[in-house]
Amino acid sequence: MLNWIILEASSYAAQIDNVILIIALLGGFWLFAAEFVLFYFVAKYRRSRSPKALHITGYDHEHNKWIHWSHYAVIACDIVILVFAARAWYHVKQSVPEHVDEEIRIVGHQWAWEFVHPGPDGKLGTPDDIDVVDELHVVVNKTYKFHLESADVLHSFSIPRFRLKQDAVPGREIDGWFTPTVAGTFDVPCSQMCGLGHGIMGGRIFVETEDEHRKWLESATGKTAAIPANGTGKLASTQGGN
Amino acid sequence: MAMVQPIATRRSATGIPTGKLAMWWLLGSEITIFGGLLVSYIMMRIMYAPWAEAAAHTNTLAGSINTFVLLTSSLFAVLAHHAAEQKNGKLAAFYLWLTIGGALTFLVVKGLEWTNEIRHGFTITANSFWSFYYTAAGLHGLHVIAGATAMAIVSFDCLRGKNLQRVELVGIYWHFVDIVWIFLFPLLYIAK
Amino acid sequence: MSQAADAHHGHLNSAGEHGPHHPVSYYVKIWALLLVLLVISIAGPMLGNKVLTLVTAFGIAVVKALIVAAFFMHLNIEKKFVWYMLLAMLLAVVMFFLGTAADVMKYDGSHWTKPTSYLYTEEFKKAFSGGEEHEGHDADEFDSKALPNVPYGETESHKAQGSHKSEGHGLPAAEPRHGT
Amino acid sequence: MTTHASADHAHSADDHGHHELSFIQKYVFSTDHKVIGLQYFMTGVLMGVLGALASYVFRMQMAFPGHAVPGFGLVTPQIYNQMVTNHGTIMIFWFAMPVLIAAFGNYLIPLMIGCDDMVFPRLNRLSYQIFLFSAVLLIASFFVPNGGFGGAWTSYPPLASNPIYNQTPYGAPMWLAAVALEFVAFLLGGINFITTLMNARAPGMKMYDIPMVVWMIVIASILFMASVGPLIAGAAMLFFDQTLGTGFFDPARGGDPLLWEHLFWFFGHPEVYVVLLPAMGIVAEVLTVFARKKLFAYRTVLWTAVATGVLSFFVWAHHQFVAGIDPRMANIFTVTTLLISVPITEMSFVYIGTLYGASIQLSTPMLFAIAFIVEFLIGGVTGIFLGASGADIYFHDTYFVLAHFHYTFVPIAVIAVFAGVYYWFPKMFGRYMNDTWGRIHFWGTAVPFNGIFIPLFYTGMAGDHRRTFNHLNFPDLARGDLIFWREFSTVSLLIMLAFQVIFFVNFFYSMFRGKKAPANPWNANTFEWVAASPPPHGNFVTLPHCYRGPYEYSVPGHSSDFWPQNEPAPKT
Repeated sequence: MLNWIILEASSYAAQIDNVILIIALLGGFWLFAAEFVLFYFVAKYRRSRSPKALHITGYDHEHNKWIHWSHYAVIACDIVILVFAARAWYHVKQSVPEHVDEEIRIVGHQWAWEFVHPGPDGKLGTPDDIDVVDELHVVVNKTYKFHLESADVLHSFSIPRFRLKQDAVPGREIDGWFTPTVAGTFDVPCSQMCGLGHGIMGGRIFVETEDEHRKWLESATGKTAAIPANGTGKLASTQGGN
Repeated sequence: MAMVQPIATRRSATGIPTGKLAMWWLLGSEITIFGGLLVSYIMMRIMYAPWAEAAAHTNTLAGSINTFVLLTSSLFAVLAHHAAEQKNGKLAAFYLWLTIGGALTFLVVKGLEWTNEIRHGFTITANSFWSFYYTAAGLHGLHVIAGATAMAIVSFDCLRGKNLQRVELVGIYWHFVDIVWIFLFPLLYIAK
Repeated sequence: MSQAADAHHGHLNSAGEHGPHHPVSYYVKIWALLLVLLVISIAGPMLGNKVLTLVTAFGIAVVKALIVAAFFMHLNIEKKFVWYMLLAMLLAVVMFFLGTAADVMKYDGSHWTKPTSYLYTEEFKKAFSGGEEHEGHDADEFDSKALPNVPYGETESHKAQGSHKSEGHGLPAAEPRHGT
Repeated sequence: MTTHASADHAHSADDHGHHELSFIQKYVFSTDHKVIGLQYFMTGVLMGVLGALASYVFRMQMAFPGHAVPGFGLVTPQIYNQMVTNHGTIMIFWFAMPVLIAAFGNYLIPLMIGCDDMVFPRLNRLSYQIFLFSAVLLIASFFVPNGGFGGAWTSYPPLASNPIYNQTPYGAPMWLAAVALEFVAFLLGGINFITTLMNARAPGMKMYDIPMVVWMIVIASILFMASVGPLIAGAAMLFFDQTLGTGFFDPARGGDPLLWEHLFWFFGHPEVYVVLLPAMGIVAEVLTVFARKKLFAYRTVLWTAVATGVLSFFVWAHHQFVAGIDPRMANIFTVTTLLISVPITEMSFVYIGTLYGASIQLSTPMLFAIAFIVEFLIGGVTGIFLGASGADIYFHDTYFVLAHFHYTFVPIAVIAVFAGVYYWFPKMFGRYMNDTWGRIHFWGTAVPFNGIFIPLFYTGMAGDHRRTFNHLNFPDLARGDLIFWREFSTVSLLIMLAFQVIFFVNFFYSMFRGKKAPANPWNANTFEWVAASPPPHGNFVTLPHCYRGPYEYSVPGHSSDFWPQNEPAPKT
């Protein structure tokens, strides 16, 4: 639904947008239905047109059946919304795809993001890791698992184009994943109040093609990047990710 | 200015006297305050097993004495209410002052206990166990002081035989302070 | 039911008639019972058995609280409304516990972990087991400087079961505490 | 001074022995619930104006980033954070709660249950004095070195607990102390309201004869009392963190920032219902009087209010879906959040149902009451987006959230309050407020309000996130359409603020020179219209007896289309 305002750029962006669409449709229906009935009553029962009001207690079935039926329908809509929301939530937050191409570590600092790329060997925690401030370089259509931490206060790692948001809580390491589907550079704002520089704390994510990424790797590490041809290099040794 | 009591204070649609009803509601809100603090402490305490070593440095003897002192002062408070029921203002005031004595003993024992612990370096910023220890016991201590002052004020009215129903109200508040300590004692002192 | 019970007319408890007069000894007996329970709750944990400690210390605490509430606060003859109101407030606190425990009380959960809490626990043990060694020569003198203060964030995000080192930090970590 | 017991009916106001009180005793240290109600109202509205000025400042910065704000000067990040933080804090704690609960509660509860004052007049005065002190303390926190607290009204630690991070070593503890004092004031006030309704009802007033606004304010007080406890404990812990350097919320020392988030939002969500229910009550009163119609299904409204209150204790973590709580918990809270939308929907439908078969007179209070329902429905429906965990991943902390809660808070604290003021003004001051100026003020408030927040829904969906000092720092947000809608929203705010001047002029002018108003200007049923307007110190000449429910309008076969509660049933 939001594609026309902010283009989808990750694998699960469409699913989250669908949840928003369903809520918009169901909620919108009930909103306009209620508003219409309200304005209709206000117009129809103006004092000039109906000088005498009825005396309705509202306990008799004849009148409150309108309330009860619309009530049950609202509950039904809630259940539909719940199913879609829970599925999207499970897909994004509670599960990580089996095949993870690379892992990155993100540390939020007061007023900048620190991205630790796995470097040419594709494994995090090896000496060739590339630690960059406010610039995250990823390859399009690859699945990345991130480990999110904060070094001082609460921050929130958010990529609006991916529909991704996860608070970085100091003392915690939170895992999540994303798969960029559109090449380009997008904003990575911090969306949790973190002090004076909260407004200027904006990183950028560079979703590159294979060769652009290789060029960046070379410029970052100064050596020719020995990245396996098809980029499906051995799965990075995740350290006991659950 | 002599406060003329509005009629509202004398109505009791629910049958419970207004003063006691307000006291129950006050205790209801106090339950949530102490509840919030103790639940936070319990969660941390269960999570960090090593806090048991820190808790080992709490003085169980002092805690037990204080529990005994508060239980006894609760007895005096209920005897004061008992005397007030029989319209015996003087006896009620006497028991109230015994209760206040109990409160002061409690504070003295706590003062000694705390100075000893602080001297040993277990200050409020020593570690999170001690932060919770001083915050919880401190908040409880403030309530003990508030209860003692309330009882002192009520006891002066009692001597002149006025507002005897207030003895019961301040007694209920005092029993609540005792109950909070009944839960604080095992949480802070015994969970070693 | 809105009889204007006048609170000033001598004490009318909620049952409407004058409170049942218990002799003084009635309250002293309850007090004695509370003391016995207190002694048990102190003696119990000394036997060292974990379950016994829980039962005696906390079980008895609940019993004592109920005794004080019922007999000293005269809740046994109070209107039921007061019991329900106090219980509702207690349930609110329990509700808070249920919603919060999953996050605050655990070292890790679904897709998150608290590396700093693991470090804190280890440091705490060291700081305090060290404390035990002090036991020998001085009455548990505890050096409060050795308080466990584990700077987080730039720590290696390792967990108890194995870790990987990642060096090379672009940013100096902000000093997390009051300069301690 | 033992007062002799006397049967209530024979009691009359002059029995109070009216010795003339000096101005100080009558107004500053008065224990009369009406004076205390007006004191709360004036302090609340004054603080509301402060909050509105703060919103003017940062809305100008949002629309024209970097430019000096006329009448204020350049907005630096620190000032921006302070303004945003204290706009939220003031508008909720020092404008919405005092005006909705304390002002209307104090003024109306004794009058509407047929009593002469609150059960604890001096406790009532004490609660106002603590509230006034907390307001002064909050304002003082602006003028200390490094200025006021700037870490959002939710004051999440470690930002709020460590001066190294928030750079406001004095502002943060003062802010926290002011909020804690305000809680104490409302606890004392709450006990007063609850006990007064429970015990001091007029004889014959059974449970279902109590007017809805009284019910709602007392249910709100109970909700507040049951939910604020953990936050008061949390405030003590945070205060020690800030001043003594303890480590309750500092992960390096075993603490957990999420503990504060849970403590805060466990209070936070019942708090928004604490503010909503009195507004629903005011709208119920105004709706029934100007529709000349019985409230549709009184018991349904009452029990849905209670159900909303109870459920509000199970939903709080929908504020923290992406804040690092365990994802599995989010599913539970999604279910409970969608569940709580059910009673509120039913209550809204019942209010719309009240207008069926009515005879609506569109006077100013009625316009505001209907506008409340219209706007609150939008607020309610947009809440579903945020309550559903799937959609909240994207919407959390964006302007969509901000637009949602302004679509609930502004109808509550602004539109419903105006409905109440225009409705009860004749009772408070014995004079009408000018109706034509009232309508101009209505259209000048309701329409620009939508102009402010509909665009913010759009910018929120486009990715604008909250509390950002300058959106142009983010290339994706420097789009032309977003810049336009931010300016549009600010201009709508300026128009809305301008129209409020009409209200204040009308309010203070009519207080002294408005058209005189009789005791029952709107032909309403409830007890407050039995008393003279403005009611004297003891409220009623003879304390009324209650014979029927408050909403017996247009009863077939009755002489007139309203039947006051205190009129004995005619002997058939």
